[in-house]
Amino acid sequence: MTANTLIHDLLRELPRSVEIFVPELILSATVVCLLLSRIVGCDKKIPPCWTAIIGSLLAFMAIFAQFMYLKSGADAKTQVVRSLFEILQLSADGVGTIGPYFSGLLMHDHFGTLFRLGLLLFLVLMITLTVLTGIPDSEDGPDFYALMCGATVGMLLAVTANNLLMLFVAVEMMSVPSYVMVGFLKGRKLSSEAALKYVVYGAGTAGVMLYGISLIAGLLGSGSLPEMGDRFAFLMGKQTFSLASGETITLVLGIIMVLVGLAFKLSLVPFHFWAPDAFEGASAEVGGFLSVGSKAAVFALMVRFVLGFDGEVPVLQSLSTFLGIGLGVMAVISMTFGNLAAYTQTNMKRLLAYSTIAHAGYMLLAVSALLVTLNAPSGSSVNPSEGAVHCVEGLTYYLAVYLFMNLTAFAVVALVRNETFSEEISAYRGLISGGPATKVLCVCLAFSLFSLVGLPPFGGFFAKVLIFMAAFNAGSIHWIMWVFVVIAGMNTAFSLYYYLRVLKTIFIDPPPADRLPVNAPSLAGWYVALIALPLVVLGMSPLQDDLSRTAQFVASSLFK
Amino acid sequence: MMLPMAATPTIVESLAGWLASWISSSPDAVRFVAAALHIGLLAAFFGLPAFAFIWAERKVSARIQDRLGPTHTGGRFGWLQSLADGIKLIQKEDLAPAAADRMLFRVSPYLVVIASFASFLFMPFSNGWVAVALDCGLFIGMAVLSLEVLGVVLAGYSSGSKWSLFGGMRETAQMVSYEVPLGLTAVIPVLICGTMNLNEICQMQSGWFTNWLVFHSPFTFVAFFVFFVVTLASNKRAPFDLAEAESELVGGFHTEYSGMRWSFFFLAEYASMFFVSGLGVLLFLGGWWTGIAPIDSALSEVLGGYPGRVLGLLVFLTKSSLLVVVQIWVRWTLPRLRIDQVMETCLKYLVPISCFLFIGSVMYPLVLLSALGRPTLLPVNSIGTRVPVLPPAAVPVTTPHDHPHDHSHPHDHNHGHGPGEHSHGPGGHSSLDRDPAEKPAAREVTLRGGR
Amino acid sequence: MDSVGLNHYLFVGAVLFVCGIVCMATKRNAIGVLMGVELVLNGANINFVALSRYTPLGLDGQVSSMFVIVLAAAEAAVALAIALNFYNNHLSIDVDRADDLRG
Amino acid sequence: MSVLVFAIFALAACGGALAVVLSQNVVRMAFWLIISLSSVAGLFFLLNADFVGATQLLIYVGGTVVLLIFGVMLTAQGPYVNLKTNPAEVVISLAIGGVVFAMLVAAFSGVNWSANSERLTAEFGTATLQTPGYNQQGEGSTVRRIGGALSGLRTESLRDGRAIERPGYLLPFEIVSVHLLVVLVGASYLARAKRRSGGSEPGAGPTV
Repeated sequence: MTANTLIHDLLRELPRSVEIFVPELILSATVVCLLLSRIVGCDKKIPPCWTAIIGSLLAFMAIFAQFMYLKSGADAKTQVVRSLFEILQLSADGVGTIGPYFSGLLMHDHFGTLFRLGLLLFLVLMITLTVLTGIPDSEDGPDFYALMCGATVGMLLAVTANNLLMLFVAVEMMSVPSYVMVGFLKGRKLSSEAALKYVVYGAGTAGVMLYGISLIAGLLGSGSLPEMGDRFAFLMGKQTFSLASGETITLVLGIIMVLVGLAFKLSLVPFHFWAPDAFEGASAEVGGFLSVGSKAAVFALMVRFVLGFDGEVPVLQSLSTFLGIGLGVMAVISMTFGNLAAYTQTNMKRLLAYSTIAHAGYMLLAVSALLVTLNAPSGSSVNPSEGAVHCVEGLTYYLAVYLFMNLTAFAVVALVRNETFSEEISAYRGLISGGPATKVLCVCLAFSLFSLVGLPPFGGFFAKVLIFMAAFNAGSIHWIMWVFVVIAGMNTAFSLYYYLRVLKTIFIDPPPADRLPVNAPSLAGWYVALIALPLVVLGMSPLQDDLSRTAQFVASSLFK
Repeated sequence: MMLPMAATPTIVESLAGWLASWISSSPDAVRFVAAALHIGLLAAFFGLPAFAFIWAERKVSARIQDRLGPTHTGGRFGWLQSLADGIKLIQKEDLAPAAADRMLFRVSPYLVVIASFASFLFMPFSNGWVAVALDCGLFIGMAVLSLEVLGVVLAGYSSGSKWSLFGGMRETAQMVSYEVPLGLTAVIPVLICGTMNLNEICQMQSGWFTNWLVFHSPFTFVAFFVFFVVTLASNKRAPFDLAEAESELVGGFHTEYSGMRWSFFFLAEYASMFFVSGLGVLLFLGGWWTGIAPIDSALSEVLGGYPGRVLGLLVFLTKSSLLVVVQIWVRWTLPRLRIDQVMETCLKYLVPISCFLFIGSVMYPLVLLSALGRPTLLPVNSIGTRVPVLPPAAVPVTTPHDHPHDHSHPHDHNHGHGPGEHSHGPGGHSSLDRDPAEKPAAREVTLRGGR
Repeated sequence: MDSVGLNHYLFVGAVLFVCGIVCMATKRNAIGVLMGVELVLNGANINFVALSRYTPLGLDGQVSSMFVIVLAAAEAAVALAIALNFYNNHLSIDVDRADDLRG
Repeated sequence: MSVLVFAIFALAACGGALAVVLSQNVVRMAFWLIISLSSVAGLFFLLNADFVGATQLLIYVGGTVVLLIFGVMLTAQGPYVNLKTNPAEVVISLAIGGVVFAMLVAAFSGVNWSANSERLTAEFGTATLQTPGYNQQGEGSTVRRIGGALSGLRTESLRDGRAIERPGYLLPFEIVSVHLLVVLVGASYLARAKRRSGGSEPGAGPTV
């Protein structure tokens, strides 16, 4: 073994890894460009938002090409996509073959690529929104977009992480910039308070998560996620699952600690307390960014983490049922708490924050069902891998719809704030009486809220149905899943009330006498209409079928 | 490539060997005694420079200001002045202000002294004469030295005086900022030598003085001076002594201290001056080598190299002391900067300059290599021919010859791989210049994890 | 105690971890809470390095702990900047006095 | 001998951590934190992790803690900030902490680490660091390996001449630098005063 062979090995693997990693690299380059442009002084000529938009669009195109390459297997139907392949020189060796890259630290597969695609699309939409609302002024623009791109790189790493170390690095990379983003309105008391709470508790739970990682990695002798199940099963040998054995209890403690860290990012009860404060203190744009981006990334990470314990050994089956039920309990508590607490809110952002807590609960139900189904004992009525595919499919679909519905809601809040200078629900009274663009905002907000409730013609309905179906099927393995589904269904009915209350304020209540008619800029109306359109489309068009098939395709690739 | 140094025993080991021939006891006990002796030796090295340099500071400052300085104590040059001062300071009452946080107030001078003393553990005084020989010697030496700031800050804070607090704050800001260019310039020799072991770095500068790293390239030449300036600042020496700044802050962080505790701060300061000067000498100025090849090579042969090492010790001490004298000279010549100027010097000038030097000294050998075919302007020396050494692998490495010193290793290393190879001790270094034809049969990097 | 083994190191790590948790729970001062976080991270780091010595985790443990040290420094820098910003707005860093956001 | 050294460092680390919890004064907490973290560095040296120990001293003790103390100084109103905590809260959190501690100790003392290590090594291969740290020849040994791992090369990960699945850490090493850049931008954004348009040139640096 000489140095030459080692370097040779490294160089043989590196080009493929870099090719897959191109979108992240583009984002990193965007960060550097943003900062350099300020040093050179051309941020006066080229506003930072343009640099950010161009960078994120390029990254989006790169990941789009990768995704299409994976999906179509290099023979895309449209000329545009094919020429995109050619420009980016995508090769079957690089993006075409799924598998770990960067020496096993990251994983390239359909699941991760779809999530990266969604996250980058979200970034593009988010930056456009900030341009419309003008929340970072031209002076602070480079900082804001650098933070946003930096956090997005962390999210992209999170959805591809394949190693416990990368899990921690990714969570840190997406959290630390978002702490600053929450406190971005640094002159405001509320903003700095929100940031302080977020950073203090966030750092604490990150520490707990790290301790859990050290326990797991030490016990299993490796940080590789897909190996965890094999190694644990090997260690346990013929033993059954019992909390009396040192190995089991160490592993369970470790897993719980890791899940604490992830649950904090997902604002699940009882780690939710930061969310309402952070969302209220931060600007609505940042709230939207956190509520969608970091949630999607952490859910992907959680799926990868729990899939590490995939295996057909009894001890793993008991372990994942145990974890699945634990997460299920957490899910129903979260959705119930979120919906109940949202009743009394008078601030729009705070209401949406509690609504995110509830929605995190719904999505966690899918993960819980996944765990229960995944290692179903042989002889049960459900085919484990088929059931698990449905769970992941539901989660993916839900997140895709959630992206649009939450983004619409937060965008409307931000745009209305620019006109009425208030985020209280009372300020929305009679908003429908405003100008044409304002009317569009109101209607789109109504769409988004209906979709959040899960009313039939909208995308949110199908998302909920997919998840509830998956959880219902899991019920045949353990009866408690049925209880969870019932509670979740009741929650959906509860939640109708507070969403409708907002809509009543907008559409029925008379506008306050001392307020001039609200005239949002027409560009804002177009933008919101654009992002609310998918909610309708995903509810009642062939695209709904397309997305669900894509989600299924992606999910099934996880279990090959 | 064999390193010439690797087998040289450290002082503790030679001491232990020497002791073992006198007393018959368990090896552990012998090592313990040897270590204790060594600590005593180090303490002497730690304390003596302080006394010498305090005296030197007085004499030099006096000469610069056209005075005589101490003349009476201990004879003609007043060379016992420091000792007299020390005795006086010991007798003084140990005061603590009423507003002080007593515990921290008392402890912080010790923190400073401990940090300063601990950094001497990693400094080789001559070839192999180092208390703890580590591969990351430079790194850890700087790490330990940077702990000094904690004592200063706590001293400033616990005194319960705003002047002290100001001094402590300034010191923190200054130290934390100057750590960056310090690290960047100190890493340049590491890059060139491919090791962080101070002993090895110095060993590579043997031969004529043109081999000293300061003459290695234009970039290292400048880097030495940047390094020197930065060490002035990180030692809070004038013109960067804002933490004391007696014209503004009375005495800065040590305003409230008196007696022994006060003198501890000075002991530590002068010892650190010696340490950073020694670091500069080791990194850039050829360490313990005289710079005249025949003398070194002649002396390193006889009597097991002991005369050579003793000479090396003397050379090292002389070089370092000269640098300390330059520090003193600078102090009494240049006016103090303002705090904002100090920060500006660091962040606006020294950091970019050291980044530039860092990049430059990376590019320089590459450019020369493509232009001249060799990585240095001067005739190829030990540094120029050096190749990166990879870590000892846990499995047999394939090098054409066996190593002369094959130290014990827990691994079983009998399984070779591929024909035409012969295994040897895993302590060997596999290096880049080995014949690539000898590499084992093609190996697939198997990375599992795909589902 | 015949000789030092892995469990002894893990014990020290657990002590640091628990002290950090308790510190985070009881301290009112934001910087005090951050000190608790540092203790927790160090508890994890002791685990990593000890495991790298005694288990097949090997070098991975040491490399992980290095990354942790670096990331913790970054996190502390941001936390401190936020705490200072909070102080500038509220003239206090008492976490319990951060109660403008309620509900 | 090594037991004695371990005992000293372990006691200092644990004692420091306990003192952090128990002391009521932020600056004293910082002092005890220094003691604790430096002793942790000592434990790292005992574990032959010389490079990690040095990093701990340089970045943690010399950087992070200094930063924390700096924060204490900038935010302290009185000379010494005393924290009074509600006794009931302290008791409750101590009880919870005690339970967690008991669980952790029970968990990992129930694990047969050495047997597990041997079995895992036999099954999956190893990267165990068996070489001594600073040995009789006076060589610390982890620097080059860590350097190699950070640049993506893993030399100790070879079993029977074949590379086993041990990650090189090129990616995190590079990507953390992006993270540090972003964090630096964020922290400096929060720290700097808002520039007034048309105002005078920003003040010449910080005035302490």
